[in-house]
Amino acid sequence: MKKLLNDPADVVAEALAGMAAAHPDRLRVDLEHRLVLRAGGPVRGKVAVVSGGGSGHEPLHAGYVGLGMLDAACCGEVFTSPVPGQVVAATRATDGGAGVLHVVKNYTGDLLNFEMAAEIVAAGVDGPPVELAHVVTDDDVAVEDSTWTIGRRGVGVTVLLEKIVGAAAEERWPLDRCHALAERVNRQGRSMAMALTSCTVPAAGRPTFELGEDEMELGVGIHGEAGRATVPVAPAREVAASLVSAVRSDLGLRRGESVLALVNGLGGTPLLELYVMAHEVHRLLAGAGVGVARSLVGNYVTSLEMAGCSVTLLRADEELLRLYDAPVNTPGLRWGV
Amino acid sequence: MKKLLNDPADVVAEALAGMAAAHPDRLRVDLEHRLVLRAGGPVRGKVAVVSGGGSGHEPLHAGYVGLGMLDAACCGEVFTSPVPGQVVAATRATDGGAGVLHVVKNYTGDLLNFEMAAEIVAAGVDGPPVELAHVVTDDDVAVEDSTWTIGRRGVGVTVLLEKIVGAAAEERWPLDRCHALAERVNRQGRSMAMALTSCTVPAAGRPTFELGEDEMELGVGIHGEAGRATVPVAPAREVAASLVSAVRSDLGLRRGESVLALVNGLGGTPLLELYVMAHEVHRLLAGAGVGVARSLVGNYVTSLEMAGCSVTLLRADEELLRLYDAPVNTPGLRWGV
Amino acid sequence: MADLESFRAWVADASATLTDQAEHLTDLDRAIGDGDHGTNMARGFAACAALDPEAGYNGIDAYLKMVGMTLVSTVGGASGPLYGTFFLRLAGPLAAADEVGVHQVGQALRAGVEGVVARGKAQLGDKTMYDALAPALEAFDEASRDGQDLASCLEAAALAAAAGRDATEPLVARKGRASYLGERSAGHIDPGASSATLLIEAAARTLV
Amino acid sequence: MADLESFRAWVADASATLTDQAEHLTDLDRAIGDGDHGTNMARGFAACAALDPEAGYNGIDAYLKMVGMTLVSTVGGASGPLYGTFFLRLAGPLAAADEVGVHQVGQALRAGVEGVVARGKAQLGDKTMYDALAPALEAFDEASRDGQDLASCLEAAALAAAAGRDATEPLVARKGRASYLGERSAGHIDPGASSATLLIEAAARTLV
Ligand SMILES: Nc1ncnc2c1ncn2[C@@H]1O[C@H](COP(=O)(O)OP(=O)(O)O)[C@@H](O)[C@H]1O
Ligand SMILES: Nc1ncnc2c1ncn2[C@@H]1O[C@H](COP(=O)(O)OP(=O)(O)O)[C@@H](O)[C@H]1O
Ligand SMILES: [Mg+2]
Ligand SMILES: [Mg+2]
Ligand SMILES: [Mg+2]
Ligand SMILES: [Mg+2]
Repeated sequence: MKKLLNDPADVVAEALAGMAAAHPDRLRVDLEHRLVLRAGGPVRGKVAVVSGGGSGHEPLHAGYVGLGMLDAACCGEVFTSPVPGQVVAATRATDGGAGVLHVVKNYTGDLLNFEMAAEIVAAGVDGPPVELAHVVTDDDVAVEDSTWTIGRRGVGVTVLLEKIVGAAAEERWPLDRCHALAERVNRQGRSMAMALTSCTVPAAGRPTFELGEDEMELGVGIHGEAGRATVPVAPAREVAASLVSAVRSDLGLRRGESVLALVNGLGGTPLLELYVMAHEVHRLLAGAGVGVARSLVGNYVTSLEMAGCSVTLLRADEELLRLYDAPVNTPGLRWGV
Repeated sequence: MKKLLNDPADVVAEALAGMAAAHPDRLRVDLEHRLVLRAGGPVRGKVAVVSGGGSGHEPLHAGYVGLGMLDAACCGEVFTSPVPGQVVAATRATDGGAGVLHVVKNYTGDLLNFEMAAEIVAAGVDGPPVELAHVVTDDDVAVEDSTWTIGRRGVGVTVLLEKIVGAAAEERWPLDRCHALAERVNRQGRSMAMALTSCTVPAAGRPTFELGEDEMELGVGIHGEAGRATVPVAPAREVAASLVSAVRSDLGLRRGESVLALVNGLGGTPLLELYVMAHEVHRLLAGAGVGVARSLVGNYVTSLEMAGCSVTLLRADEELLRLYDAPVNTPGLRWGV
Repeated sequence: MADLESFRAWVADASATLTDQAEHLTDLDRAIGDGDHGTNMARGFAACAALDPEAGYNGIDAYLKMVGMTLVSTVGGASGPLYGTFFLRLAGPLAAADEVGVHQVGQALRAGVEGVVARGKAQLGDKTMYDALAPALEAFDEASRDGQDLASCLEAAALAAAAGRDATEPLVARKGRASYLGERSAGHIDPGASSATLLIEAAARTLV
Repeated sequence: MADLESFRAWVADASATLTDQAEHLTDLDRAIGDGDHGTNMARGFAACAALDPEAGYNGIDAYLKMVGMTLVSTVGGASGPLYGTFFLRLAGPLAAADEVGVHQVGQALRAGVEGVVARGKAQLGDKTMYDALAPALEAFDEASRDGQDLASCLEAAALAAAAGRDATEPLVARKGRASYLGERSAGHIDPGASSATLLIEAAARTLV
């Protein structure tokens, strides 16, 4: 394992210290609880949007803290969900009196830890009551959906949701409306990913999974969870066709509809290749009569240094586009300010 | 070689098509000449800032076209400089009557091709005369400087220069002042890089250089040119110390001065690790009594999927900071709009 | 009869065992999860084993609550809240006791396992830690009804847990990260069922 | 005497040879450069070989200018402008001639090589294509002064180019990308000196 770090056990703490040093104007880092917070403290009267999860997916979530997006991110160990104490601390540190929305990706660990945190806050032992709501993102169509299982993983839609709901919170939407909007964004979006290589968790020291020199993993998860199938490497146009058709059909996209499209790198794929993929994705959507209202190309939800990409499509409408276009000022996403 | 592309010969053209599709509001792509241009066409009365070079360093340069930065980028084959025809076309397409500044990284190929382009434009055979100037960036301290050789490579300072001079041009500084400013930025900045892995040029199909499992390359170039030395892999704090001390001493930074610091990923290193490096870089500078006025952490000048990073320090002053802070709206760098 | 010292010995034994088996558990998790179960468990139990014996928890129940809270705040992932809840709930039936026997340990175990179900909603055959814990509880109860002593009951529980763990191998996961794999999760032993077995085995060695 | 057909044969031969040797040249460039010299040269000369023979260039000089322009616009990198300039300058001394002999070819070669120097500022021993071109020109001139015919002069030039190429191996580069390597550039043959030798060798086979 070759990585730019010191002791693998310290990687998250040191990266957070680096974020604090690099963005002192915008971010405040609580190293004890491993939280990234807005520099300004809680915003009175605004719903606070709090997310978190395992580290290693940067810029998700810590890089999305700031005006127009998150109020705090709880950073777990690499690929390990944060613990309830972190979520409780984030919730208390960001509440501006209008309640807190937890954005949780659908992994058992994240669900249970956020749930315990919510119980602790609700119990009110450590502070005044806080109005809470939570949304669970589960947009990964690589996983079969079923009421018998935990269901689908939360991936790329999480970024778009944090952006859009963050904007609504900035407009002082009340908690129930923010919550309903978040549920709607999650319902309207789907994703699928593929990997050319594995990644290596620093503490583990070796690759999470094995792939042959001519193989790729279709439907991979952002922690290196195996996907739908290991298949031979294919040209970008075929890879794009697999991803787009899986997402499009699951979403039931029809001719004449339009989407926000996210062509996302998993960390180790050059931007040059992501734009080749973007070209194919746009071509395929045009061919299907689906318009692309907004487009993001780059590393937004990563899996350490994994090579590969994901495609997220979010059915667009006027409200979502307006909120998406609203100002945002975070290290990972910025416009309008 | 596992990559997300179709025919390796088409990778640049297809990536440019992807950029056009992804950023139709801001960019226009001339596929014939492989140029990325601002959507709005030439800006009357403004000096046009034109850059370019081999592809594979994205977001440099194509991702820096837009308000407040470049007017056009000329995109060569992967790691191969553009040809004069491209530079001529870009120059003619962006001239708004106030002249054109060419930003060239110090590689023989780039120098010669931009020079021939300048001769062609000066000859005026294909159009009216255009006032031209050029700046050559040569900030890589890994290479020994000498009047007997071509000198140092242009790397990270190029991004900061394009940002700062782009802002001056936006303020309608005349060509000679833009040019002098560009020379000054180049003089005030230095960089050094290291790599944990090689990268693979699509057309070549195999890694540019070899590194053992326990080796890293100190002073590597952005095309995988070998550096100062191949050395054993070291912890982030030692890597940072090597890079910072080389840059700092070459720049002659003294206690009490302050810098713009760029901790740049070469493409394959996760953001988590870049922030660990940023932590070390800030710590080292603080220890040396050097302030960090502005900080950038991320993939800004890449070398395809190479794992590794570079550190660029630019001696700060009021004028540079003001121009750096001015609005910029490009796919790769955006604030203030 | 088990006293506070026994429970502390249990946690110490569990910590040593989990550290020892961390790599094995992580390998199991790498096959059908994300390769952190061993690291997570070893980190959490090391923190529990390091709890200051003088730190003011008077009685078994207070100690177990402290262990539960420590697991919740150090393990992370799915197993942190699940094992945390397990230990928090264990405490209930043991309130205010200085020494506990078969009957109380049986009640505590039931409360703990029910806590895991309440938290994780797993059913038998979902390929989770519950597939080791449920048969362990059943075997304990049966041995207890047969009038066996605490050591024998826990030994029976440990054997049943191991059998339950082994029986997870052919299963298709329906809960936890392994469920994303669908059919491809079959053919691997569940890491949580393995760590649960290690915990019960440690109890059989120490809660006597 | 060489006519337009001879020059076209030269370019065709060069294109075939460079395509054939592309991998070798790229390997040389990978050692002390960026691993694209073979690809660059093969791409550029293939474009020249594909120039439409009917495309209105009347005469050798027009043809060579066309080749030069094509190289400039298709090769890229350092070698594009250098070889482009070489061919553009070759054309000068051959203006308006239908057939050219030793004397004119010698003048053209000198103009071409001077163009490379004017463009690239290389000196002898900098470890560049000039280290093959300069001795080639010298050998040509000497053979020409000795009264040898065009074929013999070009053969002498080719031998000298090859010797110049081989002599680049121990040199420390002072120009081009290899110069970044400093001392580490020694021990490798310069890719541009190799491609220059291939070009002169192709001329010796065709310009007769
Ligand atoms: N809903 C659940 N109920 C009970 N146990 C579960 C549940 N989900 C997961 N587990 C257990 O957790 C184990 C994985 O733990 P761990 O690897 O530490 O967490 P994560 O999956 O978050 O990385 C699984 O092997 C399984 O036994
Ligand atoms: N200043 C120069 N003068 C003459 N030849 C040069 C000069 N700089 C580089 N070269 C030649 O160019 C060759 C490299 O060409 P190529 O690989 O195509 O370009 P690049 O270095 O831009 O990738 C070198 O081997 C050298 O012979
Ligand atoms: Mg985990
Ligand atoms: Mg090159
Ligand atoms: Mg796990
Ligand atoms: Mg080269």
